[in-house]
Amino acid sequence: MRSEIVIIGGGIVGVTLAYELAKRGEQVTVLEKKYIGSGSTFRCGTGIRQQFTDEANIKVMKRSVELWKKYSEELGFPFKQTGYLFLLYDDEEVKEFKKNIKLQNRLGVPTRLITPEEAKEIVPVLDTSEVIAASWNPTDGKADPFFATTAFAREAEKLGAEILEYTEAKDIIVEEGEIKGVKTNKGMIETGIIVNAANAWAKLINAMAKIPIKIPIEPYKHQGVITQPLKEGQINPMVISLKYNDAYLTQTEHGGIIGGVGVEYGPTYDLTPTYEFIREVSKAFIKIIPVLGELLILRTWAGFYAKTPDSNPAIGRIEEIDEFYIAAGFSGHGFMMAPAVAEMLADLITKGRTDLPVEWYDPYRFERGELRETALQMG
Amino acid sequence: MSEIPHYLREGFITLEELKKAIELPSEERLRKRPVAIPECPQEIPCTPCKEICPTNAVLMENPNATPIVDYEKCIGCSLCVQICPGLAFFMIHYVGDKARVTMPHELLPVPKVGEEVILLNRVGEEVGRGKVITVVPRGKSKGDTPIITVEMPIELAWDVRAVKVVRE
Amino acid sequence: MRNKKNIIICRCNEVTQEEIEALIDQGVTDIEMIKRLLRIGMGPCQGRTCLPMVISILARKTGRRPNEIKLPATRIPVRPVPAGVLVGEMESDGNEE
Amino acid sequence: MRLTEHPVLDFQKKRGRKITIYFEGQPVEAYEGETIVMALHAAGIRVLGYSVHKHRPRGLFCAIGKCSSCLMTVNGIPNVRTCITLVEEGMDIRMQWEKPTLPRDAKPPEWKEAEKVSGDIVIIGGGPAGLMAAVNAADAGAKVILLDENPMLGGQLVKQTHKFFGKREQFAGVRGIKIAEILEEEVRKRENIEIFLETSAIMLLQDGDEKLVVGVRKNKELIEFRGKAVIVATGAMEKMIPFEGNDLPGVYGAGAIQTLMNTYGVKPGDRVLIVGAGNVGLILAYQLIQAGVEVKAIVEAMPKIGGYFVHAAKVRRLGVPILTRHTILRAEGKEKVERAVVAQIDEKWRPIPGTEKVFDVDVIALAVGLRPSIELLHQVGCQIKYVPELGGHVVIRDSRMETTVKGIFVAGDSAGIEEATTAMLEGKIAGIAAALEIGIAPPEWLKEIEKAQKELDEFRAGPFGRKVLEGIKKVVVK
Repeated sequence: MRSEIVIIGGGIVGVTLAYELAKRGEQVTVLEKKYIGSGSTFRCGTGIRQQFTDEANIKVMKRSVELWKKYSEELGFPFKQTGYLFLLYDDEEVKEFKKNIKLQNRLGVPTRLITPEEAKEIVPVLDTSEVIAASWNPTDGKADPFFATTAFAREAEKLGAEILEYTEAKDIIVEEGEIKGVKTNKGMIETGIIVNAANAWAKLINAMAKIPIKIPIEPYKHQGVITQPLKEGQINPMVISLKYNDAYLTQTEHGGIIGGVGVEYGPTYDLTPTYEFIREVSKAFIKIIPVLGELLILRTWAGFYAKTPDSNPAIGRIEEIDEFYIAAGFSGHGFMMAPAVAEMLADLITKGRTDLPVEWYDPYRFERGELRETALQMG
Repeated sequence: MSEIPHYLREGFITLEELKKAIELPSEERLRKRPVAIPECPQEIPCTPCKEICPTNAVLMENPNATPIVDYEKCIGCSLCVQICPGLAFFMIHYVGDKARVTMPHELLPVPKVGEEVILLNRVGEEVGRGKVITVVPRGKSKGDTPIITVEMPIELAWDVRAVKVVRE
Repeated sequence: MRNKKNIIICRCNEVTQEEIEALIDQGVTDIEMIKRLLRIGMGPCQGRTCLPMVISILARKTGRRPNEIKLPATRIPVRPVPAGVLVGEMESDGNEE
Repeated sequence: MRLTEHPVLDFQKKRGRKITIYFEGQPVEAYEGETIVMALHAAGIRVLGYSVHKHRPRGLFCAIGKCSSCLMTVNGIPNVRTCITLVEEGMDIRMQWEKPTLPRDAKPPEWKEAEKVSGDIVIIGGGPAGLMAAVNAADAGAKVILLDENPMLGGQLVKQTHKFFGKREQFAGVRGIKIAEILEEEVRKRENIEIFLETSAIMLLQDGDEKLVVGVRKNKELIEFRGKAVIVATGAMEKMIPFEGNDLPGVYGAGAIQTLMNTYGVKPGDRVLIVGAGNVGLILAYQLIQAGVEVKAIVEAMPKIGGYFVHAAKVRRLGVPILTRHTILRAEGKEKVERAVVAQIDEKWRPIPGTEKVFDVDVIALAVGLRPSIELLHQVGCQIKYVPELGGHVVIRDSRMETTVKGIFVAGDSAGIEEATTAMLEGKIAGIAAALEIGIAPPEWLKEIEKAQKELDEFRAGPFGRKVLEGIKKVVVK
């Protein structure tokens, strides 16, 4: 078979990109070695935030939120702007966040510093006894990774995209610097354009194409947890505590409390959930909301943060191979960024340019030793 | 489908099926003294009847074989009735125009000697009345199962396998 | 003869046989997708009651053998535990003042 | 209603102190040592709450803390599994109508390190397999840790009032409840066996060279058990089948009914229909009659009785019909079971119109088979395989019961549904094999393994064992 563009990786980035490309009239095929979303997307923490600390990420996330809103309405999946609430415990933290808020405000993100009392109004079950302030942006939000991904995939297919599940890229055929096709477990697909959207497995795809530059993306195990369902609406925003092990938590559509902490292992492809995590996440949850101690933990699971040295993804074209693109290494932000990344990359592929600050994510920056300011890696 | 024996479709064994499974004792033998009758036509891994028999009257080639009683060796001691986990052993003794059937009884109340009880056949139908003539209570039974001997008309001997105790 | 709307397969999330079969008829035959779409096996019983029934419905409707359907992963904890117990909280009656 | 007399069991002696608990504010009599659900059931309370979306009434189902049917709010704490939570004086028990809300305030948590217990071999499950594994591993020289989530040892044996089959040295002719007592005594008299009851294993992990079993005692305390080997003997779970109204209170698993009447002396109902004529269904029918409950019928979808004929004969002669080639169509009733509708089925398992029969019953007992509880084994990464002859998904293992994860052994129903007798033999093999593998047992113990293997072969030589052997062939490597 033949396809103009082949996207390797059927996670949120792969399917939103397929959707954007299909909308632009491109003929595109997505290869997914298991089922869509199975890699990291369905394992993510569901949060979508604009509270970053650098201009590029704030701009990209602002656009992403606009797109999340637009597409959730158009395609009919749940996305809610329930806000992100960063709990702050000392003056140092407050000072840092004030600086961030200023930047965010300048770029049109309405974050503000609020009092512990105001925080408790937003989430009444919070223990604010140690909290001195909170950074609150009501326009941040969350979406259901499962319904979002399947909605984008279905819509992409309607527009003519092919999504091949249980189809694994085994090799990439490059002749004289030109892409000829992808070998899969189900046969050969001829193509001239490949997008590496394999995130945690991106380095394997890069190796298949023998790209001549170093793009350090390594898989790190991160875990998530969910509790028994509670009546909806009790913990609406994503609540974050950097003090308590970078914990994040929120309530899902189904009523369970979902979240995680910064317990990280890697680089590794092992996804065994750990005892350490389940204890650390319980500790953090109870510190933030003591009554969560009574809640039953139903499940934990693990997924990958595909990390780069500066926690910013590598997005762009690899010049030496005609035509090879990469959008990987999201370091835990793939889900939230996906719609903006898809738009940015679709424009890049079809028009050769984009209005979004793609240069920030330049895949050559590692080779050149020009790391970015480390992105705030957080749920 | 036709290979399924009737007793596995219905959950009880007919006299004809029983006769195919074991040879029944002669009338002469039935009159001599009580004799053990196993109603155990299916191969299951079970051997207590063979192990407990004081005269090695219960024959079993291997632990899964069905028990065959050597009626000449059987002394009518009732230990097999007491121990059998499947409650599948009975004893029959013809005395005059009556038959005495010994059977396990793991229900409450346990009848008393001399008490009149309702006789039940293999499908629980009431087929007559009989008189309890001996009771081995649970405490004295080698298998923790009370056993009772009930006297009844001789023609019911091969039908009755349980009793119902009715008290006002 | 049977009203499949009234046959509960997953008690925790109240999923009926009708809903499962309708989804399979739509072409969703991956147990992982069925699980996520209907939230089967994601309740407090952790799939103990429903998953075997889902596997057999799926096998029957797709003509697959049950051993071709991969059992979804078993995650820790294998039975629900209060978060407070996991941190080694002291024995207490919980939230009573 | 509570049972006062029983042909085999004595409840008067077993019952604890009489106390009062409160259901929706109304006092309910209870006895210390029984679970909340048992006390409620004895008082005639069948409906424990309502489902959150469709508001269907919810009642007891598994009675062993595995399904989610009995969740209630106890002393203000939502989603308590009332089937495994013991009553306490003055307990406030409430039905749940919707997903619970969080209370506003809670005590700040107090941190405590988990209790740590180490041994050579950790055995999970104190049923026939686990107990025999413990006794043999201990005799072979190992320091054994034995945990079970129930308040008593014996597993399902404690509910089995019938006598066991097999050879007399394997306890044939002895009642299950008695076997439990004998094995418990054996375990308790060995000083190198440490017992943890009411302790659930919530995860099984590799921890360096050791295995870590994380346990929770009484749903309150975290305990870390470490050993060089682990034997998983977690038994089985009852299967559920789809039919209309299958979630109506009064549709109970056979095991739940046995727990009600044989463990706690609570009458499950007055009139029962049993689904399934395997050994569990047949034995249950007999036990119900012993408890003074009327059994209206046993329905069985197969064309023949699946259990032992002798068990069938026992209930037939007491007047219980067994309807082969019949299935349950629906459970009817407003808040709880009032009727059961069954029908004959054709060769393609389709109900034949016009053959419906209605039984006025207040309990429908499901005895449609068991499946191995493999959660811990699956979670730790043992290879599994679907083997219908063994009841569903089981782990791959070798002839000494070691799984594909070195140092993790399996025995009993969790290795494949069979009998208590085979569970005991497998337990013995696993116990010794584990002690040999970690270098504690002297090599002459091998002979004991061989002996137990021979006994297993003998037990499985009949028509019933043949099916199991077919299954075992598919999962035993080497």
